[in-house]
Amino acid sequence: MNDRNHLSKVSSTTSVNIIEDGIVDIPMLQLLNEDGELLKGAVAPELSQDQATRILKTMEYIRLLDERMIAAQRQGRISFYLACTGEEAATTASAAALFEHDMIMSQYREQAALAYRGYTTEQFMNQMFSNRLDPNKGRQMPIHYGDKALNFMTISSPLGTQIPQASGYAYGQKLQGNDAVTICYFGEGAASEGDFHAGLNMAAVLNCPVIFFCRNNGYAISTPAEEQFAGDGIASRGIGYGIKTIRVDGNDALAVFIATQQAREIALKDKCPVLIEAMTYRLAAHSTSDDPTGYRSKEEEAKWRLKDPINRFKQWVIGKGWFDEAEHEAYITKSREDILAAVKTAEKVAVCDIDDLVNDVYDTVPWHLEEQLTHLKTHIKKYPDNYPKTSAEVK
Amino acid sequence: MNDRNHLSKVSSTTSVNIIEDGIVDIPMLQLLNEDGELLKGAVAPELSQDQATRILKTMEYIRLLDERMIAAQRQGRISFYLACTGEEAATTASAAALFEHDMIMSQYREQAALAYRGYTTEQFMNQMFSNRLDPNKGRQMPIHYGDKALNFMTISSPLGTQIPQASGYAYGQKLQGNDAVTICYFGEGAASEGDFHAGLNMAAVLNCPVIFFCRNNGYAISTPAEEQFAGDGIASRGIGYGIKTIRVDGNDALAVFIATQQAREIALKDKCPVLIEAMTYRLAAHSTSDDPTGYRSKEEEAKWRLKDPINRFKQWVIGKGWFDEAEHEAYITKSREDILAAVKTAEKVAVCDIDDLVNDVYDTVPWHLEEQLTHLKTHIKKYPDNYPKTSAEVK
Amino acid sequence: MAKMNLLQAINNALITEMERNEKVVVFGEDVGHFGGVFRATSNLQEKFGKDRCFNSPLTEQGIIGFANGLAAQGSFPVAEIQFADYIFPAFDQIVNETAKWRYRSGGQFSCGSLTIRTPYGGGIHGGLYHSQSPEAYFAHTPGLKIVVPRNPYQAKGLLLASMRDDNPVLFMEPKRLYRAAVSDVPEEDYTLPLGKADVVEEGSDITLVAWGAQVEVVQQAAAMAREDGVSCEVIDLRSILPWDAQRISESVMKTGRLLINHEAPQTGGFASEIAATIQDKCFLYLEAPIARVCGLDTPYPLAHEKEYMPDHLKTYEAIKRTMNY
Amino acid sequence: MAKMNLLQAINNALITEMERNEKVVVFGEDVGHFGGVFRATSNLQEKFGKDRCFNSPLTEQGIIGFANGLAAQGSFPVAEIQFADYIFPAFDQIVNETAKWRYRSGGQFSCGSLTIRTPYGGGIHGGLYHSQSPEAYFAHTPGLKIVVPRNPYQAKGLLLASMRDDNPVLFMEPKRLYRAAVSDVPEEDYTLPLGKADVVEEGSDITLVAWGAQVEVVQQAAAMAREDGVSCEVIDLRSILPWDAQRISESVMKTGRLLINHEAPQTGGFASEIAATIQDKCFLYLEAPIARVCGLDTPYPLAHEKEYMPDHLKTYEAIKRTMNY
Ligand SMILES: Cc1ncc(C[n+]2csc(CCOP(=O)(O)OP(=O)(O)O)c2C)c(N)n1
Ligand SMILES: Cc1ncc(C[n+]2csc(CCOP(=O)(O)OP(=O)(O)O)c2C)c(N)n1
Ligand SMILES: [Mg+2]
Ligand SMILES: [Mg+2]
Repeated sequence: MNDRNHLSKVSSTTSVNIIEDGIVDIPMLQLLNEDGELLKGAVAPELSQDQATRILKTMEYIRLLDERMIAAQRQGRISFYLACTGEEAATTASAAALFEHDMIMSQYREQAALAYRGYTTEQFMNQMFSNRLDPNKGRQMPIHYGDKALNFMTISSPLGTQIPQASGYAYGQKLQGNDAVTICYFGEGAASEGDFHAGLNMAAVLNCPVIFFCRNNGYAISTPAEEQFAGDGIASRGIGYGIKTIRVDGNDALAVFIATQQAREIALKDKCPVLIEAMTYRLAAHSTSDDPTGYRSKEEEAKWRLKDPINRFKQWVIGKGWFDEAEHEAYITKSREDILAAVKTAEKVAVCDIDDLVNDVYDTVPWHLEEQLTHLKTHIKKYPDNYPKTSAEVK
Repeated sequence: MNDRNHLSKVSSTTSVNIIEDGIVDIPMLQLLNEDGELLKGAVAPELSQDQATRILKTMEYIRLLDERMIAAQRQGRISFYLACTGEEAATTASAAALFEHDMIMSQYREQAALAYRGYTTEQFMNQMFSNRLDPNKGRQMPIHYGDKALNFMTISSPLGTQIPQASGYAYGQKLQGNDAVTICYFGEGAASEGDFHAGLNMAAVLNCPVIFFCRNNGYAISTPAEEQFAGDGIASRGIGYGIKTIRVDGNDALAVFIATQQAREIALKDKCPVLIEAMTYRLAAHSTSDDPTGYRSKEEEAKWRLKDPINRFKQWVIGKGWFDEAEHEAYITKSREDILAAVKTAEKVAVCDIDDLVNDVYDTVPWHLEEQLTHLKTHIKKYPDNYPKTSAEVK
Repeated sequence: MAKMNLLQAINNALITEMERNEKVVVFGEDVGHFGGVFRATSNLQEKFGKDRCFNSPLTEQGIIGFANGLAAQGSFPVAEIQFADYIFPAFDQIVNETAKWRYRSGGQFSCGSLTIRTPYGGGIHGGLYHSQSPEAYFAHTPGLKIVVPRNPYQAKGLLLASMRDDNPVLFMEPKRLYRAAVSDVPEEDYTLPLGKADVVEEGSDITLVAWGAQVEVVQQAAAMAREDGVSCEVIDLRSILPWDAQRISESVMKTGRLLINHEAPQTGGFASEIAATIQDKCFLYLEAPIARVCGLDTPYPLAHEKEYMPDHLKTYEAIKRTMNY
Repeated sequence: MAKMNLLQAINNALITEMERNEKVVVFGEDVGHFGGVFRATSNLQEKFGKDRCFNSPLTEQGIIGFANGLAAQGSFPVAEIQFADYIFPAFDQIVNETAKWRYRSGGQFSCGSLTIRTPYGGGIHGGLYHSQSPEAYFAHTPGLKIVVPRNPYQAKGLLLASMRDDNPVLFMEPKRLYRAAVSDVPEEDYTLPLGKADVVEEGSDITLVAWGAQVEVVQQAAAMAREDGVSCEVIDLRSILPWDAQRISESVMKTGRLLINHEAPQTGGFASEIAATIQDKCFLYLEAPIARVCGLDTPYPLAHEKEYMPDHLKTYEAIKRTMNY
């Protein structure tokens, strides 16, 4: 047994040295100014035209999707929606910096990452309309996407739970020698959960190749960041866990891209976690159930609207000469049509079979669920009008 | 509604700035060298002779108590014990820096703080023998002390739970205008629990006058600190919460005293939490159920034995001319006799009445517990030999 | 008297108690300035200041841990958990701490002044994580009280009683009634007893027991059964822990039949406790097996929510089966 | 065959599976080098390396969160919770995550490969926090399996089955038998079925159901009753979820009487589910009320542990009451 000495690295002093907040400056990485021009001294990451335009299109697509789905919710076509307006760069550019075989574990406001991976409009709609084509079999509320083929873990509502899970997932990847990392997205609100503490500490101690990506968008529903924590954002916590940390302007796609790319490299090479705090703003309402006028001013929102991440990146892409106005217009028009069409298609698709009410609780259906299902079918047969979604199939 | 800007204090940079562990140096406050001499440049706190000798005596008393109770456990007289050998200065001197009306919420290895408050040998024994004089009514395992009159919250085994509780307790003290703080003790192991994160963050955001006192003694049962966290101890976490933090040599009673005194002043004046990390070493086995030879070397222990906190402080007290050898000897002899006598007395005291099996579940005994108790009494009457502790009273 | 919905009745009870007892402190996620995501705590911060009504950081274990300490200190915390589905991170603080505090300290300290409010239940298209009814998880925990109101009048009286009761109370609010249930509520102070069931309709053939939003479901079924000439005694249990076994027994001794309805999955649900106790207390009176009409033993679904729920039709059918046994 | 105590049988099962399946990863507080506070994981780190058997930081919610992710990734985590009393910080991860993972993802992902091991139960002078039997808290959770062995032979076979079963299993180990129970255990690989009860003694007058360490308590009572001429059928439930209602029903249809014994408090304990189900399935066969012999509805005490426990004498008395009903 080697002798251990938990004091070996500690220096000493004879004066009462109070360590205060603000002792470390954690600056925010920013490459583009608000007009999309490269800042003095900034070096743009290597980004191909293809990647850049894919990032841009994904952001524009998602903004459109968000708008259309909020409208669909208002029309009563879906029960719930949650937009990521203002945060498109943070999620799109970080996803772009990953490899396809990296696992994404998200909170719920990262639809852009999923879209970047190639989730189709039809797939989005099937989930949101809880129809039989939804891979979740219509069991979860709208926006709780998940797709095994795309390495995007199914979203679950309880906040923060994915954080220690991501550490475990990454540990498994490492153990099996996969050249892959896990990225774990969460909000600055969720970072108050005990699971955050557990997840980051375990990842640090157990050397898990996981990227903790915090979207600090200033709010957790109505609760402003200043009522969420008293330290210097989420980045300052990295120090306490001994986790390498990068703070980045979340509205600057270029900065997010390079930060995530480097984080990925470090995570894989050093077999360790990296924490990224992306500073952004939730321009959207928390969800369609929320009304932000109850807790923040229009002026505040307006200020942030000026920092629009899409426009900023677009200007840069234009500056690179990679932007084709006509192609772009066509893409947007086509996407709008696709979305409208997909809504109409998806809402007509029936829900899953009644058997799917009891499938997947276990690997196979146990006796008591068989009993309950049989009983239920008999009942539905008796009152077909009261169970219109399923009565047809149990006739 | 005031506009908020969670970025207002954040600077920016164009280069990928990775914040790494070790970026902050958190030195450890130390006033006495290992021979009990004041270090060069060190200023001793104002400590009266009375206080100093009370600290010293408490430490010696506790070491004695620990030895005797470990022996009592070996003899099968009590079922369990847990010593604080090596950590006496951390708990005694911190308790000495408080006021009597400050609340103490401890983990379980802080018997010295309780002794300093005036808990008597008889009281210790009644708890450990689970007899009817135990204020907990014999319901908890040995060492789970609690005393309302001494403002010492009853200990509970689940680790870390007292941390957010202490924040809440302190909030209540503040709200009611009491000029008091709460001190919350815990180990570096317990600091991995989610409750630690919740408790510190809430205290910081809600401005609670609470002192978080971490005993970093290098081990959580068999798990060394290096497998518990990867950062710079527990102190480095203070930064992330925006909590003022002091690291102190836990084996230096003078340093612990002044750190706690200052922490108390800050907590009261600024209405805020303060984190203290006391660097020490668990010389004892984790508990009487543990055998450390399975996970650490005798050599390692020997090194720490040289840093004995009692001897160090004693030398200083001697240096002050405050030490009276004869008085001291008498105190130790008397204490030893007291302990032996108290063991003999306490083990003869009967357990609580059978009614106390159902009392205190609620404020009054509800119908179903009345029913269960009646039933139980009838049963005991039938089989008196099998319930020797209670059969006499239900005759 | 004023017409109030369930949310308004709760808000009214909170105001009443905060005025009466200045040690009452209300907090939870978004409960401060915004007044809670359901607005149950509207205007409290404005009226009583930020010290007594505030947002907490997003941590349920922290909220209850903090509340436990505050209660032990002598304040009267009313902690909100935004949805009952999110109460589980606080399970340890509730089950190991809140509930056992008085007992383990021999009555020296307690969390008796604590009230935990949380919206629960389905029927709102909430899927797995906005629909659960976790009362049975807590009902296995000596030291807790669990209370569920069925309408605004009950809500105010029971919540006031809960805040004043010297035991920790988990107060579960049927959220699908928040705005749907409207009734006359006295503006003055009043309390309703904890631990006592409430006979909502008297009857002689079968006893139907439910709580919260399911009481009206069971009443609907009772009305259908009445058409068939079956007289149902409908009882709102109101308190899940400790529960009023006496009142239920008396009823079953009269009717000879018992049906229990709840939203939570059947296995290990609180209906099992009622059935186990009543088959023991009323063995010789029972003319048919005690029926349970509950949620299925699955996570709470979305597309098949209607099929999952123990609705009036399933209850009606079970009444018939029990009558014809 | 080798004589093993319960701990050795568990250790043996872990070694067997870690050799067979290199994706098995064992971790928890102190389980690494030290081999766990009860030494159930002795030598595993030595044999299989630090990557596959390691200490975790002291955080139960982290242990299970981590294990969930690891299971979803395709590894086979065996997570230890040091005492069942300390499983509650992980309650959210187990109840909201582990149990619902497969369902919510439509079967795309699952935690089927996860096994959670934890020592539970009283009779060791452990007081409130080293004695609890929390099986009923989990039994209300669709998606979980819960397994409890009664002796070393059962332990090895059931643990191997649990680790191989494609569902998350909570494996609860009766710690007062860890060293006390010794039996012959095959050294080779074998499994025992999950979800199936085990008839320990056949009988014709009354069915006695228990699990874990209480099985032998019930057997003691059965022996006493036999002296009185009462023939008891003793059944070890083994799996609490899903449980073998069929086997219990068959037995009760034969004996006409049922008694269930468990250590956990009576209210909301798993005996209530068994009683509720069996009174329904066997209504016409029952000659007496189903009896529950359980812990009292208090936190687990220390000085009065003997009085609290559902021991053989209380069981014997309840058998007599049931027979003489
Ligand atoms: C455990 C848990 N508690 C509460 C909630 C309710 N809730 C949903 S979103 C939310 C705010 C989350 O804020 P943040 O993490 O900052 O993410 P953002 O919405 O800003 O993207 C809350 C409180 C939940 N889903 N889970
Ligand atoms: C929630 C919880 N998990 C596990 C345990 C078992 N346990 C008791 S003490 C201990 C180690 C604590 O270490 P630390 O906090 O460093 O305190 P120390 O013993 O070193 O004083 C453990 C794991 C517990 N009591 N509570
Ligand atoms: Mg946010
Ligand atoms: Mg320690």
